[in-house]
Amino acid sequence: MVRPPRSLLLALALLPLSAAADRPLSVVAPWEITGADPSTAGYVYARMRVAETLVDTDADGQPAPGLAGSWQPGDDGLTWRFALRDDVTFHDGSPLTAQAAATSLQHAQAKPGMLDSAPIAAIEAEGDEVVIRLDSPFAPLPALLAHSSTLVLAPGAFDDEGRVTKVIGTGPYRVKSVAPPQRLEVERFDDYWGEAPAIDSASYLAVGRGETRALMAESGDADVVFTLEPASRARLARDDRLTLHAEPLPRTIVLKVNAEHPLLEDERARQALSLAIDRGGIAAGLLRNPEAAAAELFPASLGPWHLGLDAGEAQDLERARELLAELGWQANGSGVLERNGEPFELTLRTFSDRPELPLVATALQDQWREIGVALEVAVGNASEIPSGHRDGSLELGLMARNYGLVPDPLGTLLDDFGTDPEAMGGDWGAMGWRDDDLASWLDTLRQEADSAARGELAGRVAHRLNEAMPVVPVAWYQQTAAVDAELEGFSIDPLERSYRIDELRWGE
Amino acid sequence: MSVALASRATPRWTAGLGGLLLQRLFQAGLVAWMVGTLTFVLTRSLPGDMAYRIAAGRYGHDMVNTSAAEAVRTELALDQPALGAYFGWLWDLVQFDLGRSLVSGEPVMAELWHQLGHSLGLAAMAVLLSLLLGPPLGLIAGLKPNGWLDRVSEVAASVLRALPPFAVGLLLILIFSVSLGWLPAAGHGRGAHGVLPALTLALALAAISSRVARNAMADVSQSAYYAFSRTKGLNERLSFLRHGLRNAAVPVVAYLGVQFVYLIEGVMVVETLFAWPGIGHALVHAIVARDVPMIQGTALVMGLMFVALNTVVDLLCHWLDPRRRI
Amino acid sequence: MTTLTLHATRRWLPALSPRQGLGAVLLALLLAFAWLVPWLFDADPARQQMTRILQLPSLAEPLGTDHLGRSLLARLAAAVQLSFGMALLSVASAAIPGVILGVMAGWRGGWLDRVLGSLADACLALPGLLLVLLLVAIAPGNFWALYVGISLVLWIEYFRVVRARTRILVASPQLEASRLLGFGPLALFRRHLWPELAPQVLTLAAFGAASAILAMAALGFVSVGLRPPTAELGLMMIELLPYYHEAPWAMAQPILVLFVLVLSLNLLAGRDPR
Amino acid sequence: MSVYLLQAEDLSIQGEGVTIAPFSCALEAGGRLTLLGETGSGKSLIAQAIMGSLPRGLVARGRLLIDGERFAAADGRSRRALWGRRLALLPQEPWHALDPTMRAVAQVAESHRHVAGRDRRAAHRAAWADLTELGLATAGSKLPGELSGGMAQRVAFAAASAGGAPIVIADEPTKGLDAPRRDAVVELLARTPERGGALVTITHDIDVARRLGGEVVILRQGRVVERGPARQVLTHPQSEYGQRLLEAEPGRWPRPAPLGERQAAVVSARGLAKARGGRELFRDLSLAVSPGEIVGVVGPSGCGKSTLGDMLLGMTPADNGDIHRAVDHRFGFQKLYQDPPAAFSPHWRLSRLLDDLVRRHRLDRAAIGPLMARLGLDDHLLARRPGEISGGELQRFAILRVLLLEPCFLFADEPTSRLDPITQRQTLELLVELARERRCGVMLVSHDPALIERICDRRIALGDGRLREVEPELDPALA
Repeated sequence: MVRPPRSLLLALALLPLSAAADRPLSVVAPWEITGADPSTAGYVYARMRVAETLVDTDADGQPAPGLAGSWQPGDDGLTWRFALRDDVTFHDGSPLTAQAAATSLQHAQAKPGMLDSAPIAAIEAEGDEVVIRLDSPFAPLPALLAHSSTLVLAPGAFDDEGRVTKVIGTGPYRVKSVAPPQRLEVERFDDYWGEAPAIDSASYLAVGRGETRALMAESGDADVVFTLEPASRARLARDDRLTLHAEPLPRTIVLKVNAEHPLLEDERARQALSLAIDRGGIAAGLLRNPEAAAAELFPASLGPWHLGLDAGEAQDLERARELLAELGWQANGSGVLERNGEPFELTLRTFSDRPELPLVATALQDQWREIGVALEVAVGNASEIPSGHRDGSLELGLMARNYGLVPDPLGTLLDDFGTDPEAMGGDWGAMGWRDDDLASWLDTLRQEADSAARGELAGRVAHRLNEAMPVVPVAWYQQTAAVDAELEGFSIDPLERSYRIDELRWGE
Repeated sequence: MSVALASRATPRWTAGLGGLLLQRLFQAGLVAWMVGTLTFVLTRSLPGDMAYRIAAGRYGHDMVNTSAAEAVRTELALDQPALGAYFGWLWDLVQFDLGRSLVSGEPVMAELWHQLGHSLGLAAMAVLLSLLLGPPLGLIAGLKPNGWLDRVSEVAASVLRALPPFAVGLLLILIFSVSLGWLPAAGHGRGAHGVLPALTLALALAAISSRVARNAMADVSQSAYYAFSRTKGLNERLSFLRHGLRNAAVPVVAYLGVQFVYLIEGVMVVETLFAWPGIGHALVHAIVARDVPMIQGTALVMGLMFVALNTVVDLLCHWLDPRRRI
Repeated sequence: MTTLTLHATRRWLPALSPRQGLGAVLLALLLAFAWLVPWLFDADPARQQMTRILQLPSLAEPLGTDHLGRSLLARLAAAVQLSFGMALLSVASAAIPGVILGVMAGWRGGWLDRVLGSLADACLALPGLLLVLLLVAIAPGNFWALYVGISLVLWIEYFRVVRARTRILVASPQLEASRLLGFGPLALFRRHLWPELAPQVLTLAAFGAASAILAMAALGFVSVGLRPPTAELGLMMIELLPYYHEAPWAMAQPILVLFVLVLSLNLLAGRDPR
Repeated sequence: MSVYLLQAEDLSIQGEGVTIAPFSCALEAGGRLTLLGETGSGKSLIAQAIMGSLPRGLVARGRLLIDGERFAAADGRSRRALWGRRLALLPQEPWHALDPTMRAVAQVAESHRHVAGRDRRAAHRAAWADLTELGLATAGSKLPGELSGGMAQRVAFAAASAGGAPIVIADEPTKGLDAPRRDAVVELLARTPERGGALVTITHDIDVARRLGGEVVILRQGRVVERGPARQVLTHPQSEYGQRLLEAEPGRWPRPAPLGERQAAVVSARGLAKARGGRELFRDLSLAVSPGEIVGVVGPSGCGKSTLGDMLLGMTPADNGDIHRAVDHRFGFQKLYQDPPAAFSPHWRLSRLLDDLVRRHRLDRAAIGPLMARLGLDDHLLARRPGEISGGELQRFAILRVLLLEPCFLFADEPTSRLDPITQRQTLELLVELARERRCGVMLVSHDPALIERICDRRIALGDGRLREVEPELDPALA
């Protein structure tokens, strides 16, 4: 593969820096590469800056121009026009045209992904613009186009059945080699439209165990390690060869409650369960991060959606016992509540892809035992929660819901609660619960463009969810990273969209 | 007085080989059928909705939802009747077509080749290391039964048997990569990456093989022929090499075949701990994600690999111990 | 000489050697620890104190607390009870069929020997790990199914050892003489076969028990078969693994208990009679 | 250089439960010394003391002079350099002393190569030459497992003497061999002194001592009872023990009381035939054993003596011919074994084994006491395990065990071939008396024709495929 002469001069010019530049960067994170298709492994290629989306996000997580320079909805809100940049080339040298972007998005829409939650009628290319026609107005559309399942790939990346055979994106790095499920190697793409990255090549390694990731950071095998176990964070902080970074994430550990279940249909029962949770103990003892205690669904980083409630007040065992007594529950001999012969017994489903979930479940088990609730914890596969929602067999589900999948939480909320009062709730949202006010507020938010009005509506939605507790918040997440002290310019993307490795450089 | 070379009463080591290989071939066929059927029946009776599980495997736990599950169900036609699917699979098996993985869409054989290659490399290095560590220590301990070395190696074997592989692995990482920095902690790529995982496996295997070697050597060193080899004039070294080693090697090599049972379990843990792209690690994900063709393919290949390894062990025993050829 | 030899073993097992005596004492101490602790300390293995996690062993908490502030003493005792029970089940479900089939194959020989032999070879080729993973998936959270699954592969070791020994003994004059004297198969097994097989079978049992518990730990390591809040030796090792740097003594306890178990069963098995 | 090849001065051995009184001897070139005594008399310990290979826990004292070089008996290690070169030991039971996984010729060649120092090809040729000379040309490339006792003995001898050691010590060279092979081994051993070497032989067989000649030393419980030239010691022994030892030779046993008239046979067979491994053992053999009668079967090893006995007991099927047994007695057909410890489970005390028998057949315990007294077994033996009592006592215990079931037929398969002469005589006399008293038919198998001739009522000789009814008055020359 002969390198074009222009980049040869460029390489010569950077010769003195090349010694530092060509030291490879090794990135380690827990998530495996399941394939080449953006719908299944798009997040790795986005984070390693191999492929990009039409819409990008700025420092505080709001939508910003990406491959699309600018966009605006039509006056009826049904047709959106995205004007593409004209100086972008794919890794295989072909230019980024509106037609290429449209075909890539059409492939993405055919597969399960973020575009399913928008009422998209058609995606076409007109001149140098991508035109998306909707069946009904949908304000957060640009936010959806920032999701990694909508990465724009070159036509050459797809085979005739629409399967992605080779990831040909537009990012600052190009795929050098990929060995699923663990290893991806990328190298600098010289004809990148944006600012050329300082580091020449980088590698991504998926390491499942937290202990191993921490040890790789300590032994210098990995330059950047993401998602550190709470236990090893304290140790790494003391290591002077590493700098530790932590950013709150819009991901919350929540309890999905089946509001049709005879024991849980009354709001007071749900409130009682929430009041019995020692959120401070879980955050400090298990997650080793006291601020992670979540009295409400949305963290501070989500602006208007955040109510600012104090986690300490959210715990009140006496109030919880009173509420349950009001509902007619008395303690039987073995300390478990009973009502006309039926014990207060529930099964909670969780999964171990995120190692802290079974721990939090065990903590809840003991804390609810204090108020007489017998909880059976079943650690299984993540898919058991949506399948339990569908066949109604789910009673309680402990999960980590990401309200920042796209820059605007509305996208996720529409999925989780819905706007049609008759069919509210979603796989990862409410179950068997309805609230006409909430449905109408969400519906107006869908069309409302003015930010002040959206802010006021967001506050009302947050308050109602906090009272009705269809989904009980427990703790917020933090993205942590241990970085080699010699690296400069590292920062954490609060929406976990990119590792920002193109902004890194080796210090002198 | 010319010495006519007497007719070979004890045939060269290749005698009786045909029968042994035929028997192993038959066993391979039996294993292939048993493994296939058993995994088929077991995977069919797994609880939980397969479509959801495969969707979770593909799209990650954030994105799995009912629409994804339905898409997977239609795509893979999961509602096929059981018997039809079984014979279909059997027919494919006969043509050595293991089908495609439901999660990654790659042909199973390609995935297995990549992962099996790594696991086999790791297992081979582990067995080699264990043979360097275990039997020599066991043989020396066996020369002087109930000596201090014998007691120490027995307690050490019990310790290594009680230590879980991940504890041993962590200890090795702490020593060799964090504090000494000689070896990379995890991952794969260069040869050096495989040393620590292989050593972790080797220690567990060496614990057992050293005790087997010790017992074998204890028998040999107290036998009449060992004493006679000394009294007829051979020095200690020659007696050990010509008579001690070979007779003690037979049970040790025979035990190798059984050791692979422990190896597979150890490989699963070590591959997860050291992020090694092997078959144990892939098998766990395949079962969790209900990737049936992958499960069947892995089980089949592991079974046949096992039969192959046992055949090699049998050949080695056949060569080492002439008594088997009569 | 230990005074703990049970009468039942007197009739079945020849007297214990000093080495076996030490093993029996160690085992008895471990079992006493497991069954006396809940009786002496009324600590509940599942009670958590979020404010007092990973405390060093102190007078109040003789073995310290784990990552959820639970008393390690109570959990370890409960774990030993549960794990011993299941290791015993796993070893028995491997040893009993293994020994019976081994004796039958060794004694009868001929076609039965060949059939059982090829069955054993085929079972050995089954990846044991896969069976256990599938069994765990079929009966999630059910420890008993898991332990029996583990023994599906282990029975072959007993089978092979017993068959080899039985073949030699059946051809020896001692059995022929006893048969002429009118002793039935059971008496022959009890007087001639079992004392010869016992040391080897018990050694395999010792390693079998350890490998059953370690298999549980291996499965827990890849987060399969977890069932909070039950305390099980193998799973305790996994729960305390992330805190190996912060509280190494916590993770060391289940491993130490397993080591004492392996060593005592090993000593109890006695020296090989050869 | 003194004329003696081997000299021992006040050689004594101490250790747990073993004391050997000081013993001296001197062997010049061509000299022969035979240590004669029963098991436990310490004769093999003296040989091991000379070699320097005493087991741990036993200490030798005194001095040794080998080829003019002086050694302290206690320091065994110093004599290791002489092994194979100056001192050769022919071990007991040579079929165990050969490496089971190495061919016979290789085990001889390695002595030539590593002890005698020849190069590989020369050693190989020398080994084949030795084997051919010993008549083992065909057995050279066989494994020890495929060799007979006699062949193994000769291979061991070739391996031991390949180093050219002038002094050869043979430890029980004839144990377990039948008469013809025993004579061949004696002749083989005699070569060393004839070629100017020295031979020390350890045996319990008086006949072997007589044939070897030279000096004979009789040992009992570690003390020398009598010593002198073979002709004088083995014909007119002075010591009382020497005489008892001589009396133990079958030729001098008193004849048992005559049988009297024969009653109905307990077991009879007609037209028996059996072949093994393609070779026919015997054809159309008929015999009958009546109560109290002792029928002797003699023949070379491997001629099917044991197979015939097993057929009469019904444990081995006959190729053709039929066997008729006294039907009324289910457990009446018993067997005595050649190696007593092998017939017992080594893990249990004898008292427990007896209890099992009594409980199994609901016998009355009163019968045991007198029978034990009759067999010369005292009660404290019951508290021991089979491995912890002597071979003679264990064989008598086996007789006790069998007689408790009042058998009508007993097949004794070389019951005393591993016992010492005196115990052998004592055991067989007891067996014959009890068989007569209890009207129990006995078939006695032995490879010692003299023994069979002396105590059996009728004799059967197997061997060349035909049954020969031998005349009652067997010619002693054949002994």
